Amino acid sequence: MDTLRRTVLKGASASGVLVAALAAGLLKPTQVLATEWNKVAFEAKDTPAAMKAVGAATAAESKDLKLTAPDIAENGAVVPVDVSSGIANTISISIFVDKNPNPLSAAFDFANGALPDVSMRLKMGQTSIVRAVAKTADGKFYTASKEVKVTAGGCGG
Amino acid sequence: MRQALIAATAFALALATQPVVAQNKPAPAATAKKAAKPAAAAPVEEKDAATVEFEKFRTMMEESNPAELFEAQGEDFWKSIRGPKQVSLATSCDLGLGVGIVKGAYVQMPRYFADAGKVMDAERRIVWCMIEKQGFKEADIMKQPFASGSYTPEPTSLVTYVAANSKDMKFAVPLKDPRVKEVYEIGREVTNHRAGPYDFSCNTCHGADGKRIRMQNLPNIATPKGATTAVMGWPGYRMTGGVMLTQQWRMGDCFRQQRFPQPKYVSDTITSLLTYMTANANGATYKGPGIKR
Amino acid sequence: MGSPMKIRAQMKGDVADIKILMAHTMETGQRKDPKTNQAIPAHFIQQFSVEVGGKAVVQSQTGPSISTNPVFGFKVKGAKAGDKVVVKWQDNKGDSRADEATVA
Amino acid sequence: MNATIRISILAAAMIAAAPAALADSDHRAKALAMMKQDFVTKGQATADRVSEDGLQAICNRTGNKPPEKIAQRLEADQMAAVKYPADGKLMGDWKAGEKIAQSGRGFTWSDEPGLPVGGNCYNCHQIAPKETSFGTVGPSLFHFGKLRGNTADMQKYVYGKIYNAKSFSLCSEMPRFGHIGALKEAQIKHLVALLLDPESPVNK
Repeated sequence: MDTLRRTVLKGASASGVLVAALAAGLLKPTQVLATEWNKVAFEAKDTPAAMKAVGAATAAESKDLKLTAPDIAENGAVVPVDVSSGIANTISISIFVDKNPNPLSAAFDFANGALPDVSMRLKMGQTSIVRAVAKTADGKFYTASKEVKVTAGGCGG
Repeated sequence: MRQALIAATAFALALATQPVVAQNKPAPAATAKKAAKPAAAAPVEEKDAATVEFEKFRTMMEESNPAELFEAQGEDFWKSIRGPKQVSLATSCDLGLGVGIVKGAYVQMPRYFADAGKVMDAERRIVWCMIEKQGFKEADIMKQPFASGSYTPEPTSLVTYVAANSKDMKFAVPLKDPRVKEVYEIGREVTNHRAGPYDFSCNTCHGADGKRIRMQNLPNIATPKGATTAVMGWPGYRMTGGVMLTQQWRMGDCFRQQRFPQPKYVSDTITSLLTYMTANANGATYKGPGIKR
Repeated sequence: MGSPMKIRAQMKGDVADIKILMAHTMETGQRKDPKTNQAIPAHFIQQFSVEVGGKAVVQSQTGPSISTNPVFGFKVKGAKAGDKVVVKWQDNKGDSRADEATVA
Repeated sequence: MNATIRISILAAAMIAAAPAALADSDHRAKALAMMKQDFVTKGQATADRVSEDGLQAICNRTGNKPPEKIAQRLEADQMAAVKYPADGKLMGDWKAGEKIAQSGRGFTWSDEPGLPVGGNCYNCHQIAPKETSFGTVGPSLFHFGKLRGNTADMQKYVYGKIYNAKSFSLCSEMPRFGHIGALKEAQIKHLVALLLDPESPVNK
């Protein structure tokens, strides 16, 4: 069985073991998921700091990384975002909202046939650039971004 | 009112992103000669651009509607043995088509229930069953009838489950039943009733075609088209606050904006309004629980 | 223990389309209770994993800016109808939940 | 509602004298009785708000089309109750007026009692061109002063209309903002300026 590569996220050293244990049904979900949450990256106050914390200090713009989001969000509390990478050997994708208090929203590692294609819904406090960062197996980072106009506060409720 | 304001901001933003359209707008000086009417016409076209974007967005949302979570919860409540009398609704509650039958029940309510001696809408019937069949205390249910934060009342989940089981079916409120017709006529009178400090009735906003408050379009509930718009998508998952809300809530919040006092939960007044509106939508296809801004 | 998830998995060609709805408040920690004016503590899913046919396919970390009642969609190549899909999440208060579905 | 209206006796007389308007009275009577039972006080929205006052009763019973003679009589009655400013000045500051026109606050059970009430104007009317989010329940007021001038008579008309629209058209959809004490004298003056001041964006 392939190892799920926890490239963007911390706790990489433990992952191979964990995935094996998980596949074998040895662990309860709490134990499986109790790897280290990347507190530094998620609590970073701006996108450069957050990107640095996931190891993506430099990332090249790429047309092959597609970020789909509405031009105007009807409600900032629920902004649908879809990211798919056409870059060969993409192993992880992370999403940042520049103007959110903590820009990093989510990071995903893909393995065992999972395509680098994810859809999700984000909260956006205000109009902002939404940014996707993809990492390839050889450790290169690529980015794509799009501005989403928000009509009402999502984080304030 | 807040909704209207938010929609307003949305529209302003929409304009900001549409330089071509905005620049083509007739200059105020030009509209002056033709009096005020043409000035009102331009923004209606521009609003459509924002509306189109919102509709695209709404379609994306409907693909995976969190309302399904509440539907699943409601199904669990419906089938489980619960309450002081230790009985399930599935084996005790008649929604009009026979005990336990859920399929198609929602689009045929409000209807008359002989055991209660009343015309009831779906949520009211569910609450009635919870009290009469399962032995829940009315006062407990009345304490917090609407979702707030992470709290979702049981009748809300139940009505979401029941409504989902009428998806793609046609509204068919049994108006031939004179008891239902009577409540329908009373409901029509409720929509006409002007009162309160602002002299508003339901019809002040919802009694004519093509009106809006700020950018919020107002369906005319007297017409089949308007009534269909009004009843479609309820119960609905509200993106603001991330809560599931029902028609009972919607009616109450309309009265709040009308500057009226608060209508009691599952009261005759709400049933009469839902009878009037849903029957006016008879024949239209119900699309299931919706998603609201 | 949290409320059940809704997981839908459907084959489209040779790719399984997986949609996951999670029931979670995803409280940001930045809101105040309007009544007490006290900050409402953050409460959000921090990690989740997706397995298909016994293989871990997605491992995720999330912050509180994921919308209330999160919805995620993934695509998995090489899956087949009948494969079991298992999703597990864990939040910042240590609460967790696991649910499963079958690829249709 | 505190504002008492001196027409309730007349209303009762009119209703008794208008049997044609009573076709739906059975359902209406049932609706009224039902609503009295079903509504409860919440916040400042007291249960008695669901009862009609005399003017509302007439409009409710005539489908908002009262017989002309009665309408004229009652409009005059409402008009007589309009309180014009003692200082004779009817135009305030249009900038303050714009803020009042934007606000939709006031009188709901979720509004805090005692806070200033908004004019709710943009909810229903187009006014200044910059505000593109306006309602269409009422007519457009864009270029109101430019088209009509701002003579003393026009100022008086606008003040009166905002104070009590029912003194011009008995069953107007517009609330009686001054009559019920929602908007204070100074606020109405500001709104008059928003519509009539040549410097107001409404008239540019």
